[in-house]
Amino acid sequence: MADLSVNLAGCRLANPVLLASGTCNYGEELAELTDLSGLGGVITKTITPSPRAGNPAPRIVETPAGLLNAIGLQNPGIDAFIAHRWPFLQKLNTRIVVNIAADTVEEFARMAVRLDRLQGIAALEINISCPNLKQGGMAFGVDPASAAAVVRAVKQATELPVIVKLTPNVTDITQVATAVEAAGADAVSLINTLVGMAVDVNLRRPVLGNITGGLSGPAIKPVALAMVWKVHRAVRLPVLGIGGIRTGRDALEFIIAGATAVQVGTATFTDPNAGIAIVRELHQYCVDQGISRLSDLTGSLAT
Amino acid sequence: MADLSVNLAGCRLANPVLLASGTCNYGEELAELTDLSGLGGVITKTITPSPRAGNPAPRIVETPAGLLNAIGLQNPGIDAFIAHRWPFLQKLNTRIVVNIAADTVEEFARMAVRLDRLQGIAALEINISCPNLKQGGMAFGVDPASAAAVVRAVKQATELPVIVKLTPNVTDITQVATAVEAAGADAVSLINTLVGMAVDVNLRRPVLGNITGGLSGPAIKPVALAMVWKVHRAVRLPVLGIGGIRTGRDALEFIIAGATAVQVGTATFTDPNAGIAIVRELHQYCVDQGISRLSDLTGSLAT
Amino acid sequence: MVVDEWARVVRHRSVAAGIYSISLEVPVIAAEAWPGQFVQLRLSDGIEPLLRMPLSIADARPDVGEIELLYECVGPKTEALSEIRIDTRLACLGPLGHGFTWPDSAHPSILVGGGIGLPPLLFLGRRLRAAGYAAVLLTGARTGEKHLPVAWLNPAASRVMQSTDDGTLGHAGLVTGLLDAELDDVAYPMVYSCGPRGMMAAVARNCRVRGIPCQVSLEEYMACGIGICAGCTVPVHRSDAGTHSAYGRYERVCVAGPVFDATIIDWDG
Amino acid sequence: MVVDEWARVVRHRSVAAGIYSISLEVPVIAAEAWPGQFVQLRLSDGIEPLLRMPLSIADARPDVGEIELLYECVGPKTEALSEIRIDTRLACLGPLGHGFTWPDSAHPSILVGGGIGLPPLLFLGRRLRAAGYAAVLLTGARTGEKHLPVAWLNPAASRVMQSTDDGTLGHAGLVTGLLDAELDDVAYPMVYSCGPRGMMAAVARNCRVRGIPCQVSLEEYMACGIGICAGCTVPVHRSDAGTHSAYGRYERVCVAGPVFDATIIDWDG
Ligand SMILES: Cc1cc2nc3c(=O)[nH]c(=O)nc-3n(C[C@H](O)[C@H](O)[C@H](O)COP(=O)(O)OP(=O)(O)OC[C@H]3O[C@@H](n4cnc5c(N)ncnc54)[C@H](O)[C@@H]3O)c2cc1C
Ligand SMILES: Cc1cc2nc3c(=O)[nH]c(=O)nc-3n(C[C@H](O)[C@H](O)[C@H](O)COP(=O)(O)OP(=O)(O)OC[C@H]3O[C@@H](n4cnc5c(N)ncnc54)[C@H](O)[C@@H]3O)c2cc1C
Ligand SMILES: Cc1cc2nc3c(=O)[nH]c(=O)nc-3n(C[C@H](O)[C@H](O)[C@H](O)COP(=O)(O)O)c2cc1C
Ligand SMILES: Cc1cc2nc3c(=O)[nH]c(=O)nc-3n(C[C@H](O)[C@H](O)[C@H](O)COP(=O)(O)O)c2cc1C
Ligand code: FES
Ligand code: FES
Repeated sequence: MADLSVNLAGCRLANPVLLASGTCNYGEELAELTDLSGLGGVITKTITPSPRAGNPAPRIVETPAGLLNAIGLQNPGIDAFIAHRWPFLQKLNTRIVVNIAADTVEEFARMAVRLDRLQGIAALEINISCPNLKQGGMAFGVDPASAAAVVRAVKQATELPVIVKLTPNVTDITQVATAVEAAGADAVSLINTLVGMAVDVNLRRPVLGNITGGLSGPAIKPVALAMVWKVHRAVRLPVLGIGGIRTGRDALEFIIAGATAVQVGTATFTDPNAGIAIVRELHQYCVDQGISRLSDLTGSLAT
Repeated sequence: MADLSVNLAGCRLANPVLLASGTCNYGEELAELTDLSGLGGVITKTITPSPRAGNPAPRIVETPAGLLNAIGLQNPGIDAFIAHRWPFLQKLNTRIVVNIAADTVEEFARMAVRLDRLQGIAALEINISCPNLKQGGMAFGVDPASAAAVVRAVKQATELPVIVKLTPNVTDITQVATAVEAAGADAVSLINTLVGMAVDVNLRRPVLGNITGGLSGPAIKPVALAMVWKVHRAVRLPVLGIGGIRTGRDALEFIIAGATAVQVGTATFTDPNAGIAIVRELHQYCVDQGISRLSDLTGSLAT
Repeated sequence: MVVDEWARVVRHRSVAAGIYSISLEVPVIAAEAWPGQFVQLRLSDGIEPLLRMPLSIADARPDVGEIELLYECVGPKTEALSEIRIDTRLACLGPLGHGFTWPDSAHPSILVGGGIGLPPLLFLGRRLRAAGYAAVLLTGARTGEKHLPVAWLNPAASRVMQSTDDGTLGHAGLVTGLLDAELDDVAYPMVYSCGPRGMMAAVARNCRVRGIPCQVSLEEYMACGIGICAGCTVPVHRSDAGTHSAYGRYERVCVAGPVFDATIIDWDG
Repeated sequence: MVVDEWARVVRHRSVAAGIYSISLEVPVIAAEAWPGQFVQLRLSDGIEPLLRMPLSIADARPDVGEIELLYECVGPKTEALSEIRIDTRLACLGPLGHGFTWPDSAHPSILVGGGIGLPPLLFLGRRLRAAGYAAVLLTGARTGEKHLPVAWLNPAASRVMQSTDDGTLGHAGLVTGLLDAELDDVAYPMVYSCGPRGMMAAVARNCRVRGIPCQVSLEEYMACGIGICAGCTVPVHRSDAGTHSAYGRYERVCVAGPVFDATIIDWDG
């Protein structure tokens, strides 16, 4: 029996595998299809101060080894989340991270204040990296100073650990990471999606209603790994690795490169059980390699 | 018969399909395997002022729908290029673009002066976007001012059309594109590779000798398309689209999004004849759709 | 109950030009399936294709533990499926979504299918007839060779009428023309439809004008098929998915549908 | 002449634990192939896998227009190949690279293969014997069940000696031990070797010490196989590829090799 547990900014997870924001909704649908309690945690679809309708269809299209999406943060807003989604999530026997986004620093803080009052949230994840919004969204995430301002405001508003979700659509992701570290972030998660596009050559139109979208899936794994490795060396914060993780070996690549935990996104769409299968494979790897504590592998890359 | 020819910064190409730098060496090997004269042009592997040995092995690894490489601009240097490679290239019945890189603005200019004297070069392509060098390389390409300085120096040194090859590893590629346009560039080509990495989970080591590499192939096509579309709208220069082009339909996506011509890279490794097959498919599309001049499609995306 | 069943391919054959029938041994899904529901087929363990493919259940036989799917080759996923051999195993998630409903009062029914929208209606027709109800089936296709053989249609309907856009088989013109004539003749209490969006919009409009309830089965590009990606939304006037629905103006086809009351859909949205 | 031939799979069978023999009908390549050369097999028209796979030619029979390849399943590409059926067609680019050379004076030869490095040596041994020369074949494997059956080895050698790391078959220990003993006994004028890098380095060292010429067939991860990507380089002391070689300290295995004079290689680089 290997110990898969990890300590994420003071919060203990049974194992390092979480479901990524926007790829498990608010847990209800998946609860019938997989054992959520076997996961390290579940991260909610981003919630915003007010309900959002999201973008017009088509919102998704498959690309080589990838998925382009432009959902546009469709969500019920924080009021409906607290009233209707949280009661279900609260009862789940796994860690719940609530992912939030807002258009202004003040709104971020106000959301944090309200969530701070709920019983049982493990951490907040600050989404300053959504590529599918006309304003807000990624704008905070590409600028170290704005990113830091959001983090400072949220940290003042809550006692909860704060994870900052970073965008890969920047020249130097370590600059944003070090800025949010200085501003008090407890962890960083990366990557959100890469800006991408697909064209319908028969109609000569963008495939997506939103023209551009965010690229996820195995296609982006190498990009995500390079960024996780760089950020791990640039900050002392725990890093949550995200991007194209489909198997235990994918997760191990991230852990060895410096991730304390990983998030599984697109893979769940193909296999609702992907997260659980990854936990199982991580365990098997530890057994095979005689590793007693998986967390010892974090950042073990020999260069 | 549809007209596939394009005008690239005053230089007429028989069709819009070129072989990308670093993926056809200096033409000799492929000349025996495919009909180079059926292409719009061939772009040489980057040459530098002095010979470069390149990076230690392993230099390449396949990733999901992608290829990570860290060749490190291995090349014979400009002297050997002119003495031993150019005579062969000069005799080819297709447009030859010479791709150059250097560590300083002055060296870029000196190379341009020397190449300006050769008879028959169609254009220079300025590589300020190689992700696999410790210094130089991408450093110029991520900073609009440095990129512009290189372009100004090269433009003063040569009469040849100057194509600037941009890196996708930036927050806003249109800033670099507009800066090089203002500095006198005749065209921009994009994208070079995305920084990426792969980890060998058994050895717990990076797969590549250089640790990180550049990601190419179908995996990056959506990212490249989004950037081509944005740059096409931001500048008046012709855009050469690059990234994961494998089929005529891929090429059409780029052309419709705003590319005047396209470059085929990784696809040639799997099929030495890929470029020629793409030319054929473009022609067929024009016939099927009743398009008499392919160049009318450039930027025809309905949004 | 939704399960990810390890399906065995039992039969697989071409039934019309570019259209195939595949039968899968999936006892749990076969027992649970309801007309209008669909499955998500996994065509690869790898990355090509990355996503599953949604296909409507065209028939379910709990007695032998089989379902039938009918599909048209239109791109990489359907082409890949067409090459799968008998006895191959593939993961099949289902039954998914909400299907058709038929109140006791709503008979006889009329079923209007366009192109490859037919499969869910075939399943519906079989179940209606098994329950002792009459069902008229109108089907339209671009051309004669795209029409399923009548052997596939007859079990699903007491009467079948076919149309083709090019007049090569049956009524020359759109299937909506056939429907209009039928509705003029008979006072159908319910219309069921599946097909291209434009066709369903026309059917919905016609029904609204005449005051006839209409159920449509929608298709949208799907990633998950289980409600977690919010990728498959359609614009709606109001949501029937309950007060907790987060989906405001946009409703998820995979869980709120694929079958909707046609008046809910914002056809111009 | 290198061609991209549309190969037909003629035979395909397991020959040892996880090791397969596949025979391809490729008349042009079969006629041109030389021991030490390889082919690049295209396993998919799509993206999985994206690159071709290099495999050494284990035998070529111009009379029937066939080549044989021997491969071990070690990952996605070799697994995918192992599932390919008889009569399947796949693109096969070859023959590629520079093979072994055997001066008239360099006989008898000794061939030293480790693991799945054996295939090019089998082809070499057959051609040497066909030319009337004696060839001794030493082969090493981790364990007995990884050894090819003698039916595959005999045509390639006048004498065969096998070793296993675990002692389950033949000499217990490394094949380099067998070689050492042989070289002590017989004054071989030339050694040929292919196998894991560490083994070849040991063979090369031994030969250098004894002053015996040695040719090695190297493997490096390859993208193109035709010299255009510069991905497959090895560190060399000097280049034999002519004065125009751009490759300084690093030489491309696919075009300058895969067979090299062992003294050229910088084994510590
Ligand atoms: C609930 C549901 C039930 C369906 N039932 C059937 C059925 O019974 N028989 C059948 O032949 N097809 C059915 N489809 C459509 C089928 O899923 C698509 O034809 C298939 O996914 C196309 O994949 P492809 O790779 O072959 O083609 P692609 O190249 O992906 O697409 C070809 C065309 O189909 C459209 N398309 C692609 N994927 C989808 C999708 N998931 N949903 C809707 N349209 C799509 C594309 O926009 C394009 O116009 C159904 C779709 C849904 C959502
Ligand atoms: C010139 C040449 C001739 C070869 N001849 C044979 C042969 O006759 N029989 C045989 O079984 N194998 C041969 N190989 C090796 C064979 O190409 C690899 O085993 C195969 O590509 C592995 O692919 P995979 O996806 O199955 O495994 P992967 O998961 O890609 O790799 C498994 C292991 O093989 C290594 N590897 C992967 N690709 C290559 C490659 N292109 N070259 C070298 N090592 C690689 C990896 O580093 C890893 O350690 C040859 C390689 C070269 C370069
Ligand atoms: C359909 C879809 C919706 C997403 N929605 C959100 C979201 O609401 N908030 C967020 O922070 N990230 C969102 N993401 C990004 C993922 O959480 C994740 O960062 C990204 O998909 C990369 O991981 P993957 O390759 O494993 O999918 C979404 C991704 C997808 C594919
Ligand atoms: C092995 C390899 C070597 C490359 N070398 C160069 C180079 O020397 N100079 C350059 O400008 N780009 C180089 N590139 C980048 C390509 O020209 C191209 O921009 C990139 O690969 C994306 O296109 P693709 O997806 O079609 O390969 C190289 C790419 C690969 C894969
Ligand atoms: S397909 Fe994912 S929510 Fe409907
Ligand atoms: S594999 Fe491309 S140069 Fe050798």
